[in-house]
Amino acid sequence: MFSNPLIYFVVIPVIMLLGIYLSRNMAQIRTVAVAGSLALLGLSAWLLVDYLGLRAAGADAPMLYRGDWTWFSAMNIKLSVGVDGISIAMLLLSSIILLTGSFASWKINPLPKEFFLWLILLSIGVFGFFISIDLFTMFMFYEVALIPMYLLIGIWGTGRKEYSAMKLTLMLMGGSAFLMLSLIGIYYNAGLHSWNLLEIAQADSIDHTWQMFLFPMAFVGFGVLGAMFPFHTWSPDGHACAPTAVSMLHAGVLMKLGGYGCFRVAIYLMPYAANELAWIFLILTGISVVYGAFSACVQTDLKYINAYSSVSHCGLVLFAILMLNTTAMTGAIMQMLSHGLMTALFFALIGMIYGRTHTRDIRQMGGLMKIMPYLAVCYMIAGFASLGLPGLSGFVAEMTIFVGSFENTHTLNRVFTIIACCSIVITAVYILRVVGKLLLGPVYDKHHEELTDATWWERTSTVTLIICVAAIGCFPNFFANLIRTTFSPEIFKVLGM
Amino acid sequence: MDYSQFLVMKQEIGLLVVFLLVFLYDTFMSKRALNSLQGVSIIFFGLLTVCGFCCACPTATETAFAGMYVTSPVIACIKNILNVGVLIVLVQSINWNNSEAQVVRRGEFLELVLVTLFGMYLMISARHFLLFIIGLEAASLPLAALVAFEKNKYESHEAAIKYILTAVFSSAIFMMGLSYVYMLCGSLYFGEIAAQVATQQVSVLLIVALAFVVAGVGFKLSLVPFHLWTADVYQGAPTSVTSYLSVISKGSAAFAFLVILTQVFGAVYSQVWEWMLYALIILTITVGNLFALRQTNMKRFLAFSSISQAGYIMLGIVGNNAMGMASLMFYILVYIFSNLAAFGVIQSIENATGKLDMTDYRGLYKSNPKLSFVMMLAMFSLAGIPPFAGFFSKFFIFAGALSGPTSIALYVLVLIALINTIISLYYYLLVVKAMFLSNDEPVIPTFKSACSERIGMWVTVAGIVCLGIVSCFYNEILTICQQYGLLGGLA
Amino acid sequence: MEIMYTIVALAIIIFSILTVTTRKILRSATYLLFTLFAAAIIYFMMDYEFLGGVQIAVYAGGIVVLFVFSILLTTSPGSNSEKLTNRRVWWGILAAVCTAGVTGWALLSRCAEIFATKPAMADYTMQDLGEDMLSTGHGGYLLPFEAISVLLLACIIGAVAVARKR
Amino acid sequence: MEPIIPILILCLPLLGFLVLGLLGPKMSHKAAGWYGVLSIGTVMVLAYITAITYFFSGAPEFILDGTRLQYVVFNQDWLNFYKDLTIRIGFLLDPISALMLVVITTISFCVHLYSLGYMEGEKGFQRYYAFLQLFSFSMLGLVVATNIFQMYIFWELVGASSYLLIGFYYQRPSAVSASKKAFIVTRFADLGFLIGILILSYYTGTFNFTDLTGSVLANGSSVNNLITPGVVASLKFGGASFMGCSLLTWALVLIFMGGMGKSAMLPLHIWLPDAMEGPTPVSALIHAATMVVAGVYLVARLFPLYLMEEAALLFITVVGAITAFYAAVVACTQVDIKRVLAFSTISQIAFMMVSLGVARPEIHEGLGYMASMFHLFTHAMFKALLFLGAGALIHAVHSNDYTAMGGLRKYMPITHITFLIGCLAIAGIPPFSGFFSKDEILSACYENNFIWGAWMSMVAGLTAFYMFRLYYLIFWWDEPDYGHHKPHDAPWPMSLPLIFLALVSCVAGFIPFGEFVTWNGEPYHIHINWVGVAIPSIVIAVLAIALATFMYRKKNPLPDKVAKATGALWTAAHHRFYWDEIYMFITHKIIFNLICKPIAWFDRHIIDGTMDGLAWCAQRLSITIRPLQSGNVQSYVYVYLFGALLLGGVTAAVVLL
Amino acid sequence: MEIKLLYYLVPSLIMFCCGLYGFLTRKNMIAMLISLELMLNAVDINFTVINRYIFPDSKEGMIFTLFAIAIAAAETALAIAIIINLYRVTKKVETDEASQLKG
Repeated sequence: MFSNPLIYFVVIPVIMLLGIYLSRNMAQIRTVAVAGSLALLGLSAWLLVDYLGLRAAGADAPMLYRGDWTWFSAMNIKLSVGVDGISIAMLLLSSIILLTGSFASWKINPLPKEFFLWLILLSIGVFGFFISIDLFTMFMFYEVALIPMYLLIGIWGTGRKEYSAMKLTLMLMGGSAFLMLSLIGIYYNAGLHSWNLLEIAQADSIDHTWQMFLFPMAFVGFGVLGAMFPFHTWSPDGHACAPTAVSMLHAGVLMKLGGYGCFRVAIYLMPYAANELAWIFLILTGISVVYGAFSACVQTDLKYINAYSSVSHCGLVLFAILMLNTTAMTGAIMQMLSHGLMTALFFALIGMIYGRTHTRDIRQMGGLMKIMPYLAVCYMIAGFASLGLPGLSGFVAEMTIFVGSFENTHTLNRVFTIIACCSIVITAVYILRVVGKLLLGPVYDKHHEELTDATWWERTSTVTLIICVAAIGCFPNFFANLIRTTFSPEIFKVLGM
Repeated sequence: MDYSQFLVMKQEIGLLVVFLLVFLYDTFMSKRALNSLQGVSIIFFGLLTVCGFCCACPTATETAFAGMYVTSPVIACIKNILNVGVLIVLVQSINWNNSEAQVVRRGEFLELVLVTLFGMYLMISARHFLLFIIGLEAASLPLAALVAFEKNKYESHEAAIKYILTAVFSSAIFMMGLSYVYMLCGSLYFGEIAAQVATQQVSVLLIVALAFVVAGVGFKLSLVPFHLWTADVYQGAPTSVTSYLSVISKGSAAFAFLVILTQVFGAVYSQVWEWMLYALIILTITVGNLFALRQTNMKRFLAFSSISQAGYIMLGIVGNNAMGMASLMFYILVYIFSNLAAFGVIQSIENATGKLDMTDYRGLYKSNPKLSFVMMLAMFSLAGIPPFAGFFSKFFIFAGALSGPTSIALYVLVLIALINTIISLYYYLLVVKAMFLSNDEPVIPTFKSACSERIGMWVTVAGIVCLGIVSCFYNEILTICQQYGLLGGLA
Repeated sequence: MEIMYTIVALAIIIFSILTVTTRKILRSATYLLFTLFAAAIIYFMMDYEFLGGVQIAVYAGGIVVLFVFSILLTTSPGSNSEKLTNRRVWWGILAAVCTAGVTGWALLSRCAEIFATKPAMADYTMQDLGEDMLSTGHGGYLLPFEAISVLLLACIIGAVAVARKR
Repeated sequence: MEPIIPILILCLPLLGFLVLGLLGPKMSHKAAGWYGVLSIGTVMVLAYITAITYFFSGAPEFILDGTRLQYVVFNQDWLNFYKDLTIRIGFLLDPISALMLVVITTISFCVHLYSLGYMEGEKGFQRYYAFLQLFSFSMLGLVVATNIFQMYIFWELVGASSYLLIGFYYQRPSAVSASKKAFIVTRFADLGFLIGILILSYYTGTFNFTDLTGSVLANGSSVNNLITPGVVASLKFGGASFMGCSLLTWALVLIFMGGMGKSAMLPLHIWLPDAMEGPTPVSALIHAATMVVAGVYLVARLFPLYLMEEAALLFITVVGAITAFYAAVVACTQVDIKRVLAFSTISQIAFMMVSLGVARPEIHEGLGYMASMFHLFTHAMFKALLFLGAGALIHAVHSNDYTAMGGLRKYMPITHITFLIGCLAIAGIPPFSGFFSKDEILSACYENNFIWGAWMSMVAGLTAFYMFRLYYLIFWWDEPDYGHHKPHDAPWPMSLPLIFLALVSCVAGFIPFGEFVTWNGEPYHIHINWVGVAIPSIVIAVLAIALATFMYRKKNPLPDKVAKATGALWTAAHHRFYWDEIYMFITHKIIFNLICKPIAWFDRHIIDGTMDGLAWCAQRLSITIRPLQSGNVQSYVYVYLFGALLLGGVTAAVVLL
Repeated sequence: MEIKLLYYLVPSLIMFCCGLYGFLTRKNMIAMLISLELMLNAVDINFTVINRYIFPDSKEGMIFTLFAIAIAAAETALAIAIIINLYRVTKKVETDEASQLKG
């Protein structure tokens, strides 16, 4: 079991949990957190290299590093792990954000120990989810990732934290309720006595009528986490109230679980229904894209702006997935990566700004560029990434999505593609609005002039993220190929593509 | 006159022996020796529990008294599960029993607990309604006395009155139903009734009789609408008794319910009681949740939570197969640990400070981090949050419910149950919120809970953490259920 | 036989109603006693003499006496309980009628059984009863017999524990 | 051709941006400035080498049988979508890209040099140079794009660097809002561009210009400047149409929309006047010479495609003609000298657009195309000259308004002379460069349709008028009180570019442009139609100048009288025909207040309200059923009993009835 | 007139319903218990007559009744003990009084 590298994505966090539990002071906690996340980052980087090597050497199984360990033998539930390019990309993303999140919560207060314990529990869920290919295990990790949010927001949050934490938890759990039913339904209706994704997908034995019933549930279940309209309202409140690292991890990684799940479970296992019912969700996600962007235009709280922006961007992820072709899906995964990184950057910066000015209302700030140029420049870069400036990650992802979406010739798809394209303008509007009000212009509050610029740990955190954002933006083909090679033909055989 | 048949009933006999030993010890030993009464009883009972797992466990389905009594690995398994629960309850109650007001009655407490457990054994093993009734009464009547144990508390008496009056009423209804079943089938042996039910046409009389029987057992299980006593009794009863009532009594009743419905009326499953069960489950879960939403007394809160949990337990019966049965048993097992963890904390706090209200729990994490941690685990497990055992039991109970022939109605039922988990999560989180999120100064001062209580909590926490992740428990249960099943059917 | 039946049936009905309607609780206990006697007579008519005997001994002799004692203990003798409100009465009647209705409807669905006439029965002596009680085979009740002893013991312990002063 | 020089052309500015951006704060102003100048200087030299190699080496890869070819120096895959749909980052050499390389690097170098003096001592000097380098990089990348998506990428980058440079004085709210406006308006236009690309690429299956426009690679197999039938078929999209126009038309018009945004065509022109909030050298570089002609360049790049859809070309012509006239009229009434120049720029670019729009090979062998490119070239030089001159003036008097100037010819002779040369060039007075290029444009217009010719001649007259109005108001008119610090000529880093550009403006007209740049690569011999076009237009220009002289040479009340006499027209023109107000109304009143706010409200109150409402319902329901738990055991039993009866009764009824 | 099974079942049902009525309406707990006895007795009668009329060969109904009587006795004893216990605390045996636990 421990010869499989993937298992260490869960083992390392568990060891981290133990280490933090035994830590006696802040320094030790930080050491454990940073060392652990570095180890995870190293592991995922190594995995990436090794994976590419294996693929180059001709390994053509849909998933590599497969491992199956029977868990509940009677139900044939296994701890099945395996990764393809998509999962590796996600693992990489998660470990980067965990690392930067640890830096971003360098001075977390109060209860630092508990904070990191919960944060790492959350990351166990995330990592576990991405390496699992057993529906049950996947779902379990999925839920593991959800619940620490409640405490993380509730204890360390700001504002209406209790309300938001509750709302977030309940809505996400509501989604997972649908999901659970759908997964059990898939298990029974596939008739394979197996929870293994690959086997179920290969057999494609779920009755079509049942697919039509189970697919919406699975999609909505994951879609809630992907902030699909109209189930997105947890996102603004939740993100606004969450502490920095949690916002980062949640928006950066957790929301990706939604998109990933929609793809891996809903569409992968029920292609027939996906084809038949895509239009419904296409409309919803298309609305998300524009709706989130428009909503962001009038918000005044930085985190709300970013949360609505996430609704828009994540909407684009789901939107692209529903286009059911390789290009759009590649774009979707790239958008996940891109949005994960840049939204984490955003939230990190917002947290840092908030830590200094103690307000997130853009009407009460201004001219920060003069006071804290480093943070302001980073914010601007994040903004540019968000509005899709070439050379940063947002652009390549969105373009791939648009080109891929346009590939789909249905009129409805075309119309919604064009509507979704409009989001690039609206995004520019709200991003520049914030940049203009917050960073540029004269200094609004004289008291702000004494504030300091970023500290070294804040710089570490932001620089890491910016480098990643730029790396994807400058060398997209590497990531696109990593993802695209993953779409083995069998995924699309039923879709006729 | 083959009296050796008694030997089949190893677990019952063992329990009676423990009961008698405790009884004799309590009656005849000196005052000083009585100080170790609880220790001795727990050791005895512990031995019995251990025996239940190794030597007293039947290896195949065995019947005695012409099929009036049956035991099988499955039945032994559920009994073992109950034993474990009772053991924890006993350990948790040590501190309370040593309190000044209670010390004179601790012998009775132990004896009544053991004897009610005996009743539950009979309920589970009975394959004849007379024996079943006796078991049912033995499991509920002494409990009424237990509920009334808190002498100097008015609530305790009121609770006992409510409990015994409804209990007797429900047994009257139950027996009324039974008399009609007897009229239809001419026998009280489960097997013979089942054979008759299978051959006869479904008649109104059967349905009404079945409804009465369901009501009678549903009362013990506190299914809505037969549940109204639950909250009052749980609130009024001493906490140890409440925890006993909420897990052991409920667990045994759930299994007995399963036995009656599947073994006796299995033939009219899809015609009659499947639909009854749907209605009851939806009502139970929903109403339990809705009431739990606004409770502030912790015991009352857990009472309503346990009502909705009963609804989930019922989902195991809906499957009407071995998978469902295994899920039900596993659910009971996990539920025992989760609920006992919660009650362990409540009890510990109650014994130390007398506080029971949720508002008193505000800021508990600051003064008693470990207690609040245990409480949180219990709440998460009850809510079905992984990686705690509750998640697994919930998942399996849903999987069990859907394991039968697929029908949309079943999916809708499960969906409603799932949506209800959100409401339940809400109120479980309220407790967590009070303990962790509140910025108020803690009401409850820092205190050190008694050793026994701590042991109890450790055991329950270990259960909450391990029962799910360590797969052998569920695997074992499911294997047994699939291999042996109950008497006939369900294999 | 018919006359006997008529009297008994009327007695059961009338005394039952009186039991639950009289405002003096002690009378209520008394009417209960009469009802129980009537039931005992039915048992005799069914040729279950032992059962009739038990009915009279346990119920009439034990339970009713218990009731009387407890009534005397908890209420001042001769005091009427206050008159029931109409709402309460009508709800009670509604519940009773509904129950009767549903059960009656159910009973009527089984015409074959309910219009059966009394068949002949083999003699059932005390010895048979004793053997049944101690037999372990089909139709033997050794196990319930033992079990109920435990139940009774438990109830004694419970009652003692409850009734104990402190 | 070795790719090393092209790569350096692209990389040096990028490197400059990174170095100045990251290490800038640690550098002294001088070091940063000179680094920038040297970097761009090197690039200029390299670009000249490249252009000269392309035009004059005569190598078979560049020219074959007298036809100039498109040559892809390198083409690196950047992002593959599907099949052949790949974004590549490459370097395409052909007449127009070589031309643009020269123009961009020259102007950029001038501006870099000029800024050494102009921006001296400014806070953020290093940042300024970093952004200039970024802009140069993006613009160079745009013009050498081998495929439409690469063009789009750099198109966006150019927009962003323009945003950064307009907002250079970020503490000034007007600069911030101007930069925002510029970005958002061009973004909106880019939306059209993007959708156009999507349509075009989906149906043709390629992004590559060489495939799209049918010209062939030098190392390709066939020498064929016409579009292959297969491509035509795929381009017509099998007759697919949308709202009465073929999809190709839609695609081309949408792509042109991107050009309209960048080139500030009506109605997307509103950002350009505001963009003058940026430092003046930036205006010279970006908003006069290079970025704003990207739209023209885009159309020129796809010209063979546009030729296939007359409707799209007509659309371009109409938009261009209207814009040219509109901008010229507005320019007559502006006070801010940079605004005048900005509207002049809009008008001149519109000239180029019209020229492209009227170009028809079958009528005049692509004269329009050539003229457009020629004008692009000359306009870049003299407009940069004018802007830099304006910068020198502003530098001297610290104001943008001509009201603060007057009589400056005495104080700033170099600026005066160079500015005058610029004015003569733009007015179309021979032998200055503007005359030649404008003459070609007018010829092309007349040859297409007399109406276009007459219309554009009128605009040319207006041009001469407003430019000399500006000239006189600055250098003659009445001298305001300059106080102790009399204005004086700028230091040499600023004067040098002025002189250089003035020289270029004088001689550029004599370049045999048609030999180098034509739509199909075959040389075109320029011949000036003196009688039909040149003489009349010179006459018109001279008349217009005379009128301007009459009105503005000396301070007199005539201009005010004219303004009063024309009343509403004057006011409207002065307010730029209220375009900004209309946009304000649409964006704020309609989009912001009628879309965004209601959506936000809807989200908070309806969507969120539903979720909260569900919770509220549960709570209400919970309170509603509370009486069930009355505490009275008899009421419990009622519920129990009725529950049991209903359970039995209803089940019986359902099962058996 | 032949005495049919129904003729016994109907009085027993009436007895049961009377007990029900009493249990639901009486305020005194002991009166409620008395009503409960009526219900239990009705069940006993049912068992007995059904046994005698339909299944005369088996003794199950009769023996069930026998046990039921014992159970009823135990129940009553315990219930009365608890009632008296309550009486000692509150000096009341009315159900309306004992309704403080609610909600």
